[in-house]
Amino acid sequence: MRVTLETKPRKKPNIPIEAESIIPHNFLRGTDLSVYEGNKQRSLDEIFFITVEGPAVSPDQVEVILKGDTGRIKRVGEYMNAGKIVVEGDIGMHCGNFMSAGQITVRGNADAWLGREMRGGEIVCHGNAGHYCGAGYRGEKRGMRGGRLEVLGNAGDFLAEYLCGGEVIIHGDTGDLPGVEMRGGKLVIEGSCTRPCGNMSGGTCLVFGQVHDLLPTFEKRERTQVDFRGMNVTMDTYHGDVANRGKGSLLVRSGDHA
Amino acid sequence: MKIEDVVCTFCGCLCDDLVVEVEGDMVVNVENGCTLANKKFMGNNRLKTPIKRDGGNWKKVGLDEAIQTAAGILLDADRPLLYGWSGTHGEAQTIGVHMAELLGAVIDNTSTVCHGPSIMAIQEVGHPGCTLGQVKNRADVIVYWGANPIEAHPRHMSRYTTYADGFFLKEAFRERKVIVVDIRKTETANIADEFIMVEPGADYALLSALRAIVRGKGDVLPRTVAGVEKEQLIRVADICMSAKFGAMFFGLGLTMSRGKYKNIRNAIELTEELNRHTKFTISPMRGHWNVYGSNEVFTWITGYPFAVDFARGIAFYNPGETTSVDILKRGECDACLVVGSDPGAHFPGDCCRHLADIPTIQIDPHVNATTHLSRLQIPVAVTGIDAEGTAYRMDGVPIRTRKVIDTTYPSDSEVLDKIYQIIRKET
Amino acid sequence: MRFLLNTGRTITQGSNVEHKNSEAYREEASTCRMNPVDMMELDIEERAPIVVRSAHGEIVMQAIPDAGQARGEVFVCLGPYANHIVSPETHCTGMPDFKATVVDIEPTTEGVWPVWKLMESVGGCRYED
Amino acid sequence: MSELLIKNACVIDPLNGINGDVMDIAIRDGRIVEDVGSSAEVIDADRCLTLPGGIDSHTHVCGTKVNFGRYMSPEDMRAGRTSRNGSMHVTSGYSVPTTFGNSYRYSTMGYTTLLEGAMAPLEARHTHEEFTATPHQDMMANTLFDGNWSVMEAVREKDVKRAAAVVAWILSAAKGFAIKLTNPGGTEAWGWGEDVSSIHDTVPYFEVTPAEIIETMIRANELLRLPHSVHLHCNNLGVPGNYRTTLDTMNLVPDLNSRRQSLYLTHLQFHSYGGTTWRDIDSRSEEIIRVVNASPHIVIDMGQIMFGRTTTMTADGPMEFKLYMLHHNKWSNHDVELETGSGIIPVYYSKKSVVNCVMWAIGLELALQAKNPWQCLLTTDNPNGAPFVKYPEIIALLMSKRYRDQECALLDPRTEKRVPLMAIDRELDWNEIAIMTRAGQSRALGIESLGKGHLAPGAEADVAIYPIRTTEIDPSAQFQQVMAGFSRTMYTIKRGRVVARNGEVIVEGANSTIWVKPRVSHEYDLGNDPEFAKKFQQYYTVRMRNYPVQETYLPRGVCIETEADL
Repeated sequence: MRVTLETKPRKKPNIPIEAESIIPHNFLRGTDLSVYEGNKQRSLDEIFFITVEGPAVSPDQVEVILKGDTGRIKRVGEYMNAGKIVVEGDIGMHCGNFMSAGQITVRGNADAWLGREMRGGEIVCHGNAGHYCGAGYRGEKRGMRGGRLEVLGNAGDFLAEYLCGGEVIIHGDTGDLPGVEMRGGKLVIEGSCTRPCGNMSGGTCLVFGQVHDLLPTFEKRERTQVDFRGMNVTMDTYHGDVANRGKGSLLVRSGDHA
Repeated sequence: MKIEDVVCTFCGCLCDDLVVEVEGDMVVNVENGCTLANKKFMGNNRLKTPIKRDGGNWKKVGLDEAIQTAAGILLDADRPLLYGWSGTHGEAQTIGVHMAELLGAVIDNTSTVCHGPSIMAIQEVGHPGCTLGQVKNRADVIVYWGANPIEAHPRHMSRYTTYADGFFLKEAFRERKVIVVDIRKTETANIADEFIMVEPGADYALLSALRAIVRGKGDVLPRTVAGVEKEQLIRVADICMSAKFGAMFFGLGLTMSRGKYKNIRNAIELTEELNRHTKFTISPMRGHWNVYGSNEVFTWITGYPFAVDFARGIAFYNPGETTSVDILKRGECDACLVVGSDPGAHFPGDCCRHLADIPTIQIDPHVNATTHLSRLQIPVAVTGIDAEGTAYRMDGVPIRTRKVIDTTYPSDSEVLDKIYQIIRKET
Repeated sequence: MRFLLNTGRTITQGSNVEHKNSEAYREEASTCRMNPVDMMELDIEERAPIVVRSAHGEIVMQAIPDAGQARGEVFVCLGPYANHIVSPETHCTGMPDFKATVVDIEPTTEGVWPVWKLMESVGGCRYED
Repeated sequence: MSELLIKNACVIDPLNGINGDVMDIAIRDGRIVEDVGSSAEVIDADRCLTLPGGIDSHTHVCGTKVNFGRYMSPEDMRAGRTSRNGSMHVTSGYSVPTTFGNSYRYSTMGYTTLLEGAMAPLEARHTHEEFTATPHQDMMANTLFDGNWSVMEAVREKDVKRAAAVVAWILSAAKGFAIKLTNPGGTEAWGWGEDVSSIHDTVPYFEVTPAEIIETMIRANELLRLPHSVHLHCNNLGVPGNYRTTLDTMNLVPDLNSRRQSLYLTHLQFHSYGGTTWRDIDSRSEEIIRVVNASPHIVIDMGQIMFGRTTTMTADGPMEFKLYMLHHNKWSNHDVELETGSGIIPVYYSKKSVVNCVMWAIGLELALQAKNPWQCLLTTDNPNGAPFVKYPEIIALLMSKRYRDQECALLDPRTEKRVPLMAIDRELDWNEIAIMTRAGQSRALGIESLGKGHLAPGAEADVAIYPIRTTEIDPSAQFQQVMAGFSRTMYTIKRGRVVARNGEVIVEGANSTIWVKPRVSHEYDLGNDPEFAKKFQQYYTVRMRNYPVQETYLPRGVCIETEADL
């Protein structure tokens, strides 16, 4: 089954839409779903032109396609457990929160908290991701716990904060403090970043671009070789964060940082 | 007539030992207050009546009309923002939160551009703190980090820290060591025993370094950190660890600079580490006299100290998403009620632009920058002068402010309750 | 010349916070404290008008020397003048970079605007008391 | 005049010796009366279990540290959210819900009166503000004196009357209900990062011992003729081997009052540990309860823990720091000048932890081994042992050996050797549960005479009707029904008005705050004592005149005035 949701023009296009109902599973029972536009509850067809093609008996046979002005639509794919979502353009905050299985593709940019507290499944964002990509929720000790989150562009600040498990791969650059409070899992930054892994206590972070302002509380260990896109790359290894009894590993491409 | 033990409603120190002399409905003299208190009590700059925009002009309107207009604007909105609250008493804040519940609004207080990051840090690691008297009576080491009390909290040092004699410190000024960390040499820095001049945006690294030293891992550190010699850091760590009772106070130098709440988190974790060696506490230097009260009231009603979004009926909190600056930046809200604060002066210009675009209502005794952005302003009594109510000091101690003169202005609670009652009928 | 703009409280700003239309408030809130050497390099006299420009706009202030200020850094008390050019970006923390705006400063012959004019420039409407 | 008639109620009212009689209850203007007119509103209880409104004699629901528990825990807040619904406000939170959340959840469980376990006098105004936002229960506040400088000075001078005078002035100023001692002496030592480890350690500078503080305060309490006894959180909470401290403490207690106990020991589960470290901790509930059984002048509450996530919060600052060192999670601490301290940390009690399993067993053992249910009241020290919403589960565990066995099978297998629980067959009956959840509390708190905890004519019409027919179910086997029944009343009636029905709160509340004002002679009124005033101004950071809580904070205050022997 393919469900296409194309946005209708809105009178107040800046007001966010909260659309946690948009997950493949829910469309098995039709399209009679509701979302919030600001403080008003709306039926799905007030916001979207909806087309449904083909049948499905289980959620993994459902593909949801979002088109149009989707940059303000939040929580798409929240608690998703099967199937596919494809966003043709940009997507709003909290896309894929708590997702446990299935696949989300964002062809444009994703706003903040992409894949927050993700448990499993896969998210691929072709554009840039905002702040707190693959991060946790306020006050919660554990962030993303599983799955795979890949961003082909850049990511913002606080990337993979509280990462506990799974894998986050950023092809471009990131902002400040990627991997801050990281406890487990794997974070790969192919571009440059600032102050990686502050207060990390576990897990592994690899940076292939430049590191700016490396924190003083990382203990340098011996160099190591890793495979990066088929090349053998020499990496400086750091252990930390010693400010916090940390047992994490930060690997930075040799020679690229002062 | 002289009134004693008056509570000053300016900053988070909430000094309650002012002596205010009143003649008729005028305050003619203030004793014990700082410059800020004197100016506040002696001010005579009130907006006289409610005012309403009529195209490009302003006109005076009656209170009832103003209240009807305000309620109408809020009821029409799909994403109203209720902002401010730190400059009013707890009873008014309570009505504000209940109003937000009914409206499905976002309610936020000035923490958002002040100590919001401190709250976010506390939500990650907690807060080893104490009341100010505990510091006054016991602390032999005081740290001001990114804070400048001489300008922002003029009596903080004389009432609670550096100059305040306490039970276990009979000659405080001699017996206490003061450490100041800042990016510039402020007046406060001038009186410090140790002044650490940190590079802008490098507090986080410096705090991590101190934590490492306290943990016995100083050997990992390079010779200088953030422009500071390692020797000085070791010396400062040593002063802190050998304190009998240390008290750190931090200000906007940590909350507003790069890394934001992660700086505070690091400072709190340093404090926790120090507690393995001695007694150490940490406290934010809260700005508005009742900003902490707004956090308290919001919390017991909604569960969250600021930035609460009721759009979906339940309370949702996520700074960066439900905070005022972000909502204004993204042009989300379609009406705004401002109570007891001045976003026109204290928000980035681009946020002010959106406030001017939408119907903004202000409830405030004075003409301020936000007045020019508003469609409607309702003047009210000033809590602590012609209205009374509850306030929470920066350390959480609740104090009832006094009313020292009588005027005809309604209080914030009275105006808000009238708006609330209309909203209640309509929802 | 490039500077890092820092903002914070001052006692004069606090004293006039309920008199925002006043001359005293205008003067304090639009005063830019600079390292004297930086002022000399830019050939700025004490209290001379300067234009402070960021990626978010520009504003006219007056400069005064402050030896406590590091070179390359300037301080303006928090208020509508400094905020006029501060970015609303909060890094999703709710808090803008009030203490770290990159600005260019140069001398100017323009005058400092009153608060109402600043507010009019973002779409407001002046109220005179 | 409003009248209500509850027909066909299966009443258990231990204070009046009624045990399962089916009868009618008549209510007029908020009080139980002999009968009402024919126009009274009628509720058919349909032979369901009808009890006096529940009373929680030790819970943390309002005030500075509770609110800080909320403030620091957005992750807890999102665990239990409801939206505005009729007269119900929005609620958030699981282990530290918002005030309305607490109030509604207690109300739907049939609870109508709560004692806040700890209020620092300096911050009393905050507690009272939250009381008015907890609208469906009458509220009281234990007032903290454990580290009070004036009290310790009086103790040092061996001046019981002076200590009583301090209590009288502060209780009246704070609008508090009773004397609470939390780790007496320890909270002052914590001002220097230290603690006391036995009741005979001396407090730094003040040179008094916890034992002296406790004894003096028990005597001062009776001099003031307070309704409740001293309410004690013993030293060494949560420390392996602490049962000795607890036994030492119980041995101190004189029997001074014929109407009620002379000492209330709270959350005794946390104080009944044997062993020397967390590795060899075991249950000493038998030793503890033997002394309780032999000491009618002592009342305890369980402080049961239940498995799962919760938040611990107490005035016992040093204990929370120790817990923090163990868990290394979040830690908040808040010392209050001249008075007390407090700490908060989140915890997770796990069946995989043998320590937690032993703790769980101890709470139940205390209740099952206490001969007299009037001496052992049901609490979790909410939220320290567990959120109060777990009470129905605890009731079911106490009433069913089968349920206990089922749960014990899931525990860490090392538990069995360390606790006597598995060998205890006793199952409590409905009457005992009624005592442990209302009648016993009322008597222990000394609020029987206000009409609390019973249903005789003249009593406050606080009534809970549960969807349980005691004659038709066997709690030993049908413990699921017991749990479900106690989770949700059919009707909760507060002061003659139906406030909750089938799990939903249906009206805005209007509670009372009960506080105590001992009347003392001029000589012992510290308001007239220049020395007290001088020290106050020197060492507090609040002026003496701004310290007392104004009556405006108690819109429906009920003041118990006592005639002190001073």
